[in-house]
Amino acid sequence: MAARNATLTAEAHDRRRLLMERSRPGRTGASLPASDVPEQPLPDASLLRDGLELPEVTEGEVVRYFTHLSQLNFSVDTHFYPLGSCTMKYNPRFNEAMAAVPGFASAHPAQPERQVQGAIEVMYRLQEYLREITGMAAASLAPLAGAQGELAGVLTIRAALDERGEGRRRKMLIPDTAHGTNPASAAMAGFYVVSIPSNAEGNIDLDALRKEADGELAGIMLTQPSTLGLFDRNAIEMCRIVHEAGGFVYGDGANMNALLGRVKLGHLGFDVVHLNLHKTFSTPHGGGGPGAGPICTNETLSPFLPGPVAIRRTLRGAQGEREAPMYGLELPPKSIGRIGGSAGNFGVLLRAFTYISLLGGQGMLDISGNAVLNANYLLVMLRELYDLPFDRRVMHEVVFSAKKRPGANALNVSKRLLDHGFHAPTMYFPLVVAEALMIEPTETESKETLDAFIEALTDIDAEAARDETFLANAPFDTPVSRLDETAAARHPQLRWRREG
Amino acid sequence: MAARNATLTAEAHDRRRLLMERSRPGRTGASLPASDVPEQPLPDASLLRDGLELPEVTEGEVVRYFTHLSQLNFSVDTHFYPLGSCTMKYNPRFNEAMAAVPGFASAHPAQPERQVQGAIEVMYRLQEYLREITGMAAASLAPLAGAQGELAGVLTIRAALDERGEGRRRKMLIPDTAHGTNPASAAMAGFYVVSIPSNAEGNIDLDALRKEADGELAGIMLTQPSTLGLFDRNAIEMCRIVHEAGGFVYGDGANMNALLGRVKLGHLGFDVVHLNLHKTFSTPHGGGGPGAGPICTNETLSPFLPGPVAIRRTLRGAQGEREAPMYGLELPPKSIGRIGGSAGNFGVLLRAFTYISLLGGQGMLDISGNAVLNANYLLVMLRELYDLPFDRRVMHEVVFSAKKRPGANALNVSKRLLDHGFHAPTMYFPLVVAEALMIEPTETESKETLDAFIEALTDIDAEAARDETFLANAPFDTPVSRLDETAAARHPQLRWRREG
Amino acid sequence: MPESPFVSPYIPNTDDDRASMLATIGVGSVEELFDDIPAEHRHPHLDIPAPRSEMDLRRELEALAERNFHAGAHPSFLGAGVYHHYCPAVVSPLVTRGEFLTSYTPYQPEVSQGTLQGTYEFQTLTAQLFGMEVSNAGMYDGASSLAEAALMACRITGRAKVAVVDTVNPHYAEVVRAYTGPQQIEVYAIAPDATELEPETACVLSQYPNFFGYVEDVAARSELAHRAGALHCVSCDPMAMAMFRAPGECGVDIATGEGQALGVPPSFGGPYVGIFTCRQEYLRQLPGRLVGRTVDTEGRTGYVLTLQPREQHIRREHATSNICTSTALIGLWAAAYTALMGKHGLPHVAGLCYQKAHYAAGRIAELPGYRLPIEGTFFQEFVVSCPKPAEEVSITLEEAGIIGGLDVSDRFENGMLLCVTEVNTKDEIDGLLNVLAGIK
Amino acid sequence: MPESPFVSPYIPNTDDDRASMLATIGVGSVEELFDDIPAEHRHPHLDIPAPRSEMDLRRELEALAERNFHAGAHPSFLGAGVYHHYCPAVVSPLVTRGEFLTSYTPYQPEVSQGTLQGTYEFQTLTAQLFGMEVSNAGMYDGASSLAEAALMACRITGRAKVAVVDTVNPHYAEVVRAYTGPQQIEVYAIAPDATELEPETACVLSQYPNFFGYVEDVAARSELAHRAGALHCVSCDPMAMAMFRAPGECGVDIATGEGQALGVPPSFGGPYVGIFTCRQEYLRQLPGRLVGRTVDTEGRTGYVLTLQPREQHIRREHATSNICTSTALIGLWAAAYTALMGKHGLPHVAGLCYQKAHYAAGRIAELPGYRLPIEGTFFQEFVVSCPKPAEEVSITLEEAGIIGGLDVSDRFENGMLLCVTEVNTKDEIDGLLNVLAGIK
Ligand SMILES: Cc1ncc(COP(=O)(O)O)c(C=O)c1O
Ligand SMILES: Cc1ncc(COP(=O)(O)O)c(C=O)c1O
Repeated sequence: MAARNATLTAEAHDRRRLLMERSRPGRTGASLPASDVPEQPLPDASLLRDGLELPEVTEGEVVRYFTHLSQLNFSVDTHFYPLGSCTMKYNPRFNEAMAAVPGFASAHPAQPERQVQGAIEVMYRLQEYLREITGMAAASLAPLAGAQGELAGVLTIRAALDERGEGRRRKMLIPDTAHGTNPASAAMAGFYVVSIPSNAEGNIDLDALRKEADGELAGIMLTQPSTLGLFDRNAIEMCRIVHEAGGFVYGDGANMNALLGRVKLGHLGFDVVHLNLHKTFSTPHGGGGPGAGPICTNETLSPFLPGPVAIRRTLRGAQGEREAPMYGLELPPKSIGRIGGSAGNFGVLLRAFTYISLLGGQGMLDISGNAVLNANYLLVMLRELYDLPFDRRVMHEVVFSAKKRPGANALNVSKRLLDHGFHAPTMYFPLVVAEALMIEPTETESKETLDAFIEALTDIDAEAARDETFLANAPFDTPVSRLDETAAARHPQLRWRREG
Repeated sequence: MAARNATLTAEAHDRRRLLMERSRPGRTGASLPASDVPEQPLPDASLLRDGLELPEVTEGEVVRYFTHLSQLNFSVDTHFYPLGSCTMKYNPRFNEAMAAVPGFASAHPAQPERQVQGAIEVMYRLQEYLREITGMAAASLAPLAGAQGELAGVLTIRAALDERGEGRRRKMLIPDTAHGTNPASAAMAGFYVVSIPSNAEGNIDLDALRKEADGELAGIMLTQPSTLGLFDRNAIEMCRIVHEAGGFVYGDGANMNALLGRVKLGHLGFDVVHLNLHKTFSTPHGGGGPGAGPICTNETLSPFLPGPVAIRRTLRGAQGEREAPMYGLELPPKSIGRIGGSAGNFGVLLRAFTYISLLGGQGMLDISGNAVLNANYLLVMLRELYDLPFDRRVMHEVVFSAKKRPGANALNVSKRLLDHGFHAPTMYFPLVVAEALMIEPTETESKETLDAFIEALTDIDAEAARDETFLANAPFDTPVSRLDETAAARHPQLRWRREG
Repeated sequence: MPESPFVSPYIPNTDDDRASMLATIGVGSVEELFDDIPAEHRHPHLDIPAPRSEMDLRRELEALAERNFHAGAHPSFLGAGVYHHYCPAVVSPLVTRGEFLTSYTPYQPEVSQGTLQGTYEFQTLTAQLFGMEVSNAGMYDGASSLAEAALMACRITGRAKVAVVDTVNPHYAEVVRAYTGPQQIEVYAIAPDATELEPETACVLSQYPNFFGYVEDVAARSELAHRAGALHCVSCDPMAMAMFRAPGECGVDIATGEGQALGVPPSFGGPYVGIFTCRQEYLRQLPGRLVGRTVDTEGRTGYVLTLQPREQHIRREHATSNICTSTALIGLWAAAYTALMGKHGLPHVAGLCYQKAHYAAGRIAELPGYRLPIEGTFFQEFVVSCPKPAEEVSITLEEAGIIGGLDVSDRFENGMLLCVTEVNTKDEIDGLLNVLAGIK
Repeated sequence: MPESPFVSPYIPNTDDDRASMLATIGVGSVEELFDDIPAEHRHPHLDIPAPRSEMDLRRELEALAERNFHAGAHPSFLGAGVYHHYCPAVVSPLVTRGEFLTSYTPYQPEVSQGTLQGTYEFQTLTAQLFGMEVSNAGMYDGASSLAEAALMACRITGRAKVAVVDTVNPHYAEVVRAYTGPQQIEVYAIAPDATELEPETACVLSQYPNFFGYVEDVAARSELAHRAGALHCVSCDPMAMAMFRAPGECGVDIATGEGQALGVPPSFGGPYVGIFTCRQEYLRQLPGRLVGRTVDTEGRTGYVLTLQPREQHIRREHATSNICTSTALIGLWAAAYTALMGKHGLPHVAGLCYQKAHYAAGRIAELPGYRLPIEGTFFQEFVVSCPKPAEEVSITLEEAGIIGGLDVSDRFENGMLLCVTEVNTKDEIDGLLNVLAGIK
């Protein structure tokens, strides 16, 4: 057995050699065209590169290497992936197929409007969908991920305040349950952050809020439903308080999967909201992006939206004159400006547009209904096993505290789940819950899968009950065991380097 | 540890549930269009189906299931796959991309010639390539795999004999090293088979051949290079003898990877040859097909080719008249007829055409040179470990006999190789070599991979030396261990059935 | 800039590798390795063009593809055995995963469970679709499946005559002749309404729906065959089987079919997959591969190739068929399509084909100069007698940007075999009607 | 036929499942689960159209795509920061394998080694391509990378002024302003030949080659910056770096870039990947993710996210950036492209771009009425002053089926920025010349 493992380790190591370690002088992975133009003189040699070190590998070697790498991953396509706050739902391949259609994939962002009417129409219609879903006045698809949406969103608030001559308002309130991007975005936008606690029911603490509602108040960033998986019942009152104090309300809509067709954030009083298309609208997460984080605003903030945004023109143009194209891309009048090289991650937008169009209005309700049903089912089935810090109905996800059983802390339970073929929940977030396990099943998982997951957690709990130390060494059956993160940070090795 | 395995086994089993076992009433995996025509009356109910049992599963479940299944496979994309006689080389994805181009993928085989000039041109040019590679007069792309090529090929021989009034000639000689399809095809073509031994050098035994060269002789089917991986040095003399006796020579060209640009079988005297596009020309094997097995014939046999075949017309057509299209599909004058519903596996043909076009003439030589180099390298490096029944230079593959070491027979060595991350060689074939291990590396594997493979075989040999019984239980690290094939055959379970 | 000498992107051996391997082998050059080839024939001139880059070649091939007048760009009403059905986008990326695409026949079951279990699914789904007891792992295509069915029936009955109903796809009938002729099996034609068979007939070969799209009385034909001690072999359209009575309920002994209809692209003729199903009792006479369920040494379920003693690699000239490489991947494609459509989707799609085809047929029959020469129930295809020769009609349709039906004027005066499936919108059908109405 | 009520193909819960789960939860309906929402706002009217089938929707989207006049069907000479390069067919099926596509940020490294090691390759290849010491795991795009570089330089130097050379992509300059403005950082423009910086300048931002395609003296600019105690941040075209001196050899402190040029499709603006590299000493000021190499408990090599205390999920408002979801998959795509091209292929492609662009530029300069207003060395882009306004030229080109260059008449009289890469054949270039020659 020892010999067996040794060999296999060597073999596994071999399969993971880096590209530069596989490189051999003279190999190539591409068939290259020859030049078909007369030879042109080269620039002065002093301008030219010498000594470019890149791999020399064949196409087949790249295929075998990347294919093997892929198999080391858990993914939605292979495993239940209940990573809370991330909405790891099934990503339809049809969306991918549409993004690969040549007329979209090879359209160039700097082409004149008249040449890209099809692409801009997609953007325009997606803006309309998102406005309808959020109940807002306008939308911008420019933000390239949720965090950039937040930044852009709070920048519209800042711009509106500045326009009103209220440049002194620089205080941004952020609940203690918020995702880390919220305070980071607020800081990037030049706000200072004041944290607001949650109350015993997990809603925002209105008393604490009232205390901060002063002349420095720029606004508040509230996640609805919150990262506790709860619909914040104080949202309307919160909006009233903030508005009365002269501030704006930013809605982090990353968890919109729970609310599709159930409520429009605009109706509750939110002034600006971002959506994560790579969560709610099924565009694949890609191991950490790309995403898209469009924002929707009410009338007041709309002039400040980042851009360009898609607009629909009424056709003018007399005879003989060239007609203006129907759809256009324009910067809103007082835009906070461009936040990326082009008008958005079009390929991601197109996937989301495809998804919404296919499922339609009814499909939106199916999503939220089943997402919330699945989460509440897990809540009920797992409440014996773990502490439930806020004992009430949840929305799309449920946050437990794994404090009950010694030896079965959030980390150990998570690691052991991997052996059972389940990706771990989000752990140790939100920060207000000790030993947090944040579980988001999504609507695309079946009851059988949820039951198997419940069984696995029950088994793991029993393992810890039998032997308090057992889980500390999990996982046992993954391609690698626990990794030394301290060593990684102490002597960072961030790239291959030629040895010696 | 026991608990660990039990859980994992249950989990693994769960992931392998069959579609019908996953099925739940009311699920669906497709979004279906509604009817857009006025409702039509249905036929009499007695004609209609009731009780169709098919799965009810979502798209995401199908994705997770098939993705998991795929990961249970070894493949060229993931592992060295030295399966002798099968030429498991790298399959370029570019070929796949070209086969998916809509103008090809949605062309219908029953369209009139004038509508499918692009497709027929591809076929015509591929015929030209194959004629050039084999040195023959004509080609038919109709055969859908190698074995069907053999059948078609010997049917052309039969047709030629019948035309000559030599219907008594029904004896087909087949060397004892031949692939099983050769005798099976001969039998399907109504020949009776006489086996011819190989001589001590692994060439065909000319004396034995001469004894059979009588008035009943229809022909001989010779694999060149043979399944021993040897270039049969008696081929020219063999052709002379058979021709003199009034017979024809069929060349099994499945191993053409060795000879590309090195010799043309037509020059040696072969009358008809088949090629396996899914071997020599890199079209993927797909877990057992699809393939394509075109045949090429000399002048005498060409009129009998199966069809239709692609032809190139000289354009006629006076003014006003519609011109005949340039390319056409026609049955050769005395064709043995159609052997499939259409003119061939066009998608496979297109992939092979792409491959040959990309690599060009020089690429053909690169293939055979490196394929033969790699095989001879393995021969030299492994000759200490195993018996070499025919001790001479090989072509694209080398056949060893694993008789040397007790406990390390061909089966056990093969199974243990799987643990090392290498697919097994072809084992127990050709039949004339006891404990045969037939290793074909192909030109797309690197020296590093060959060296690792050699090392694995050396380790395995050492394992057997240490403990004669050890290998008998291999493999240890595959998704399943050795399977009970006897039970499978005794009580065949060939499909899912509802229990009870 | 200097021309870079061509280096194959698929071959890893470098000059250094080659030098060191040649040294190990003990020869001076790669050429020497080919010394067994007689010198006068060695290294002949090879007239194949120079290597091309992927980029250049793609350009050329895409241009060639656009020289086809194809259903990707034009409405098509052509069927005749190969059908345009909509295949969900998810099938291709799933089935063409490298592990499926680039593996071979599962000779080593321990590392081929993916292919084996996938094939087992294919066997299950096709058997259920046809209502038959067993299915094999797939044949080359629908035509060769029917031919192999005829051979199998001859083996089972020990007889050597095959009756082919004259409404069977004529290409299929040709393939049957090519396969059976060499074995001295006599093929004769019968009419659909034949009530007698010649003595010593091994089997009757039917098509369901028949080549002209119409549903024949399969059960009655089975009785006719069985009365004569013959088997009834029927080539069925798997899509139609989601709507019409299954062959298994109609006394059929061997039911074959073209699996292409299960979402496989037409690809100008292939690759497709032949479906081959039969009664349990004939199991050991089946051609082709079979996957069976079993257990491993630890009792875990697994799958293997089974009943191999029927096959060429073991029985050689005594095998039930010469088939070796078949069409496993297309079988997997068909299985994935069938699973996605499922119990409700497949009948729904079949229903759409029926509805649209009947809408089209009904409207065409009302056009002056047109009629439907066949009476009875059809599925998605039907023959139209046109006011002009079918070839002229086809050309007029082409000029209007439409791919017309098959010319069957050898059987019906000015006959065109039209096919309408779920991919044809009402707009497309109305466009067809419009052009037809203009032909007088 | 009855309309089948819409059932989502993506949702497995059946009516039975829902009933049993609701019973477990103890509520009567799914609607009840939303009781926390104030009744007056619950279940508003949602004006989104009815569900569509994949087949119908594909038809509509393909038609929309064809309303774009796109480089898949027409020669294009448009660049301006986004480039058409030929990407080998193998990249897409490999990178879009489900395990890469549908996983998330590798928070659980034990089951994310594929993504982690792939990202490590990206970090290696981009660092080597730019000749820089370290690279992060990728940013949103080239523009935001440069903006984050400016912020990082301000953090490092403790200064709050940014000099932007006026040959930087104007969109990038706008993004820099949007990012820096709120932090009270002052942005000012300088000319390429500026020899002085304002006091307290944190960094100079350059582009290489510059927006108009020309190569500036990067090393001299680095000296200018360093003399003033500022950093030099340069946005580089990674393709050009296969031909021209690397920023790492020109004293650059932070080198960013748009990774799109590494074989990523233009896709009307994204998704792309921002490259972000810098000197080792600034490591802990890097925005974005970093993957590091380490070992597991058994000593096996593995990869993890590292130096996370820079990031938002730990440091919240004190993080180096707010970036969370980035563009890992596009980074993987760029890495696969770069590996396939490799040491010889990438310079070869860069060489082709250079050759073809210079052929085109040379011939255009000879046309009456045309001239090249900029002197110096360019890579694959150059500005042409046309005899007519650039917009008119663009329309004439479009009528001839050609996608023209960018209108830069705000900077050069009748100026058009043309781009020629390896995908443009000589025939295409000659076609362009022909149309241009006709404009007088
Ligand atoms: C609640 C919440 N807000 C914001 C974000 C940030 O979105 P992104 O990762 O797309 O930047 C996330 C996700 O990571 C989130 O879960
Ligand atoms: C030497 C030889 N001949 C013939 C064949 C039959 O080819 P196919 O499997 O394509 O029918 C094979 C392969 O299996 C073979 O190796």
